Amino acid sequence: MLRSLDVILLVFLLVTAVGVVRTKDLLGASIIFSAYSFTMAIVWQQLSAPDLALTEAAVGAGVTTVLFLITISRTVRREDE
Amino acid sequence: MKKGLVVFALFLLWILLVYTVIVLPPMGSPENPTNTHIIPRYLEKGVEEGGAHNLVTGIILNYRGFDTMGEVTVIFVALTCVLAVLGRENILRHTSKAEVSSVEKSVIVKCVVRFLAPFIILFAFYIILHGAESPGGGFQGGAILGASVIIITLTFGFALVAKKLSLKYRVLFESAGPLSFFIAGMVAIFCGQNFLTYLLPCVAHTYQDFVRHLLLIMVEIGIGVGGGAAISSIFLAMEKVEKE
Amino acid sequence: MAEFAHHCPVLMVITFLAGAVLTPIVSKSKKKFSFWWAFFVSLLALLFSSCAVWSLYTKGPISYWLGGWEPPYGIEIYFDYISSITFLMTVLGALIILYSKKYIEHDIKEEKLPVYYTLVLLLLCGMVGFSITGDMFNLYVFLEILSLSGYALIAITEEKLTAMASFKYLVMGAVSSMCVLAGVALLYNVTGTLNMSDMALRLQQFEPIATSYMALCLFVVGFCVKAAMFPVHVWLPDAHALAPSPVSALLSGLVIKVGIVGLLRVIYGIYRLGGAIDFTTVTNFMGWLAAITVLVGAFFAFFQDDIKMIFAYSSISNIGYIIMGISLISFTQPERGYLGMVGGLIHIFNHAIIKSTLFLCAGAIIYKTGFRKLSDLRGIGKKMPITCGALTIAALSIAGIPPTAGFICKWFIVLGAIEFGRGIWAAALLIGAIFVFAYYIKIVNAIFFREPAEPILEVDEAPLSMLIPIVILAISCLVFGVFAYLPLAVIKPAAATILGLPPTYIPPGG
Amino acid sequence: MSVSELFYKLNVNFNYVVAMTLFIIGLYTLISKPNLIKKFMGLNIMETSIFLFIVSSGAIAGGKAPIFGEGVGPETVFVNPIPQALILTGIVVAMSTTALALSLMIKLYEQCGTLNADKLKELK
Repeated sequence: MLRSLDVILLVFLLVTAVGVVRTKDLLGASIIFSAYSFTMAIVWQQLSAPDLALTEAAVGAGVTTVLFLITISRTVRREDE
Repeated sequence: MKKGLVVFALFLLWILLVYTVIVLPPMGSPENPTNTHIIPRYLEKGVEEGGAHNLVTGIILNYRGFDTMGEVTVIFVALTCVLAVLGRENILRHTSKAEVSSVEKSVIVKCVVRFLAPFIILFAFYIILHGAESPGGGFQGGAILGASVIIITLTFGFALVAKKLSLKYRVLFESAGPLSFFIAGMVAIFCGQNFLTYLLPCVAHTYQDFVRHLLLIMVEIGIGVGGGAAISSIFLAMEKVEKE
Repeated sequence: MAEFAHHCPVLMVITFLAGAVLTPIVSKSKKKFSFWWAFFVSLLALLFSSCAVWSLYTKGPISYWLGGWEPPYGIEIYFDYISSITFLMTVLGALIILYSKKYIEHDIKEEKLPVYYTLVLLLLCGMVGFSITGDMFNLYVFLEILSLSGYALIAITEEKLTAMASFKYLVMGAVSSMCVLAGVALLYNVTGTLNMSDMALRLQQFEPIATSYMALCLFVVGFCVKAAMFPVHVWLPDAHALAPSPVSALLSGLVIKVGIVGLLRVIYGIYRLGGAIDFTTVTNFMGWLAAITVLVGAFFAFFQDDIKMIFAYSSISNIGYIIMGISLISFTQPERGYLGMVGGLIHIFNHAIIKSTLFLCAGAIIYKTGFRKLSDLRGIGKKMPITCGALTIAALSIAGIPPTAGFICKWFIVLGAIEFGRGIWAAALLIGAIFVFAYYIKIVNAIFFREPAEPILEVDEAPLSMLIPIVILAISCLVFGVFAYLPLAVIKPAAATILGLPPTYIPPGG
Repeated sequence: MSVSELFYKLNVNFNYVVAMTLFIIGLYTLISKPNLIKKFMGLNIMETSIFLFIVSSGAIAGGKAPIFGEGVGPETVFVNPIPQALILTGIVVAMSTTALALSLMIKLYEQCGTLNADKLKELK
């Protein structure tokens, strides 16, 4: 049962990663990146690493995404600019 | 053409990498070299030797303390690098990008943040101080601390935060992480032990454990406060724009 | 005293670290004080490093257990012959900080002065930590510390192209750090340990050869990017030419050598010591690429007009020499690689001194005139005789003219390559040397034997704080060439131990 | 190895395979996308993929988080705490690299007015 949850999460990771690559709108891409980080946090909870899940949720999904958003707001929003 | 070549090369690399990882012993088996070599000692004596019920915290602070010193240094380096590239914010000259834009701030956001912010900060300190017993520790708490500063800045404006977290103290907080390791390490060297030893034989036997806890808590708080301050400063330096 | 020497390696790292962290605090009210503080810190570290090196050559390697935990459980600092490069780092660090005083005040805003000195100290901290640590993950952490501060130091001035140069370096550097981390991850999975010597022991016991081989390839790619070898050298010219001159001296003199130290640690400290995997295919490949690197660097340098660009391309060419020297290794007969190894190691040492001299001289000239094109600098030698004299000595050294320091290393590498049966590498090296000679003759000719151009008639000699490091370094270029046995006495036991021979090894025929 | 063995290996080491695939996806983004912000999203994906690999290599089926507290008996199986300690450091390093890269991008945009690598090459 848990194993299938793991597999679903890992496949979802791949999907979000491809989503980050394919999205032309950088704002959307960084939101998807945030989702990727959250999924990673859950994967780590599944691998019995609560410390990492906590850090990834705060740093990967929180701080890094905010830094990406600031940069996008100060520079360009479309990928080809 | 060029893109096709890149995709093809990466595909070959992918096959190579996948081959190198599937020949590894099955994941999750207790007989793997990663799970049999060093770990038994940590599981047996880690709590007693490391001084924390959470083995991860024990390893971070005690067995591999030098790595963690490098880690807090990396945050400090990142902060210094951002300052070197973009410069420090100045309340008189700068304001935030969010304030320049014409988007009205919602009352709901303000109310919610006003209500939640104290609890987030409290939670951050709980995570920092309770890291030895439960999941958490210095850096996790520091990241939450930094995140709380970020949401407060985004809701209540740049000037308030830059003034409240005045540079006079923030400069001290930013260096708290490496400095706390420096102090803990030098205490050990002056006691005749190796750098970053927490169990000091020069202290009377009954107090040894107490001194160790004191040092560990000091280092935890240093990492937390240092990380939080550095994240806030990075954020403020990146968010600032010149006033008209 | 022995007790104190035992602590010295870690104290070096700590001194730089604490010095860097305290710089913004001590210089909060008076920004210019940060120079004196940084200089004091670097002298203190120099004291510790000389003590550690002295202890190394009298009593053998220092193994220091951080926190008192024995090696596979805790982190070990292993101060061996490779780590004696820290002495070079601290000496050059102190000289370059002294040089920075006037140069940087002129180049960047006063409020950024503490940031500059903090970053320089952190860069030195990272390099020293990288060279002394005996733990793979710790190696990665220090690699990141030194790379990050290096990226930022390039972009510290407000000039237009610096951000782009720094960014290029950052992208390639980040990928190479990733490769190193991936290598550490694979090796950790195979061996279950992070300590280098323990890893070497356990590498022979475990089956998946493919994984260990992949890890080796990832390490080699990662460290070769840091060292700027041929296909991945593209970041170096811009980054080293556009950085402020003292930073260029640090980057060219020391930071690219860190990649070499990493290669030595991984190939010789883990894989050769482990002895389970035949890595000569990889080292051969490295050697061929190094031969191409020598030619490419020398060739491009010939067509540059910007004086710092010439030196930057020449760095690429010299990295080729060093990597060629250290990749002359035979898996079964280690003594066959001895001469090449001696040449490679001694070239690490000499190139650091020579290239720092060159960049510091170029910096002094740019500081005084504001020009960096060779065509604008005609006849400068008559106006700045000391600086240009030092520049000439260093130029002759790097071209490998006999009484100077550059000769001895090329001699050893060529001998090693021929003895190893790699005549083509030796030929590449000699062709490269001819190019190098040609373009340094071009520089010397331009600065001494041409009529001064109009705008530089008013120029006079550089200030004393810049001349002192330049003169010291130029004199050492001569001294280590004339008295070549001084560095050789230090290098020979190092080369022998890296190859697994006894430290007192003497090759057949002397 | 035979096909069934290959599938068995792919199944038991699925985490590793996913990690390596993510590594390649990140590398692809870094190499082929012209936008610098996108490149760094790719780099972050690469970093997390290696973290996933290291943490997976310390996992034990049915293992608990390495925290000694209530409900822990002598026969409780714990996962390997070392990878977790390493990756904690790794996450911080990844964030630091990203922060530096993004601030460089802001400066680059102020100076050159674009974040497209192809256009930046032409500017030079």
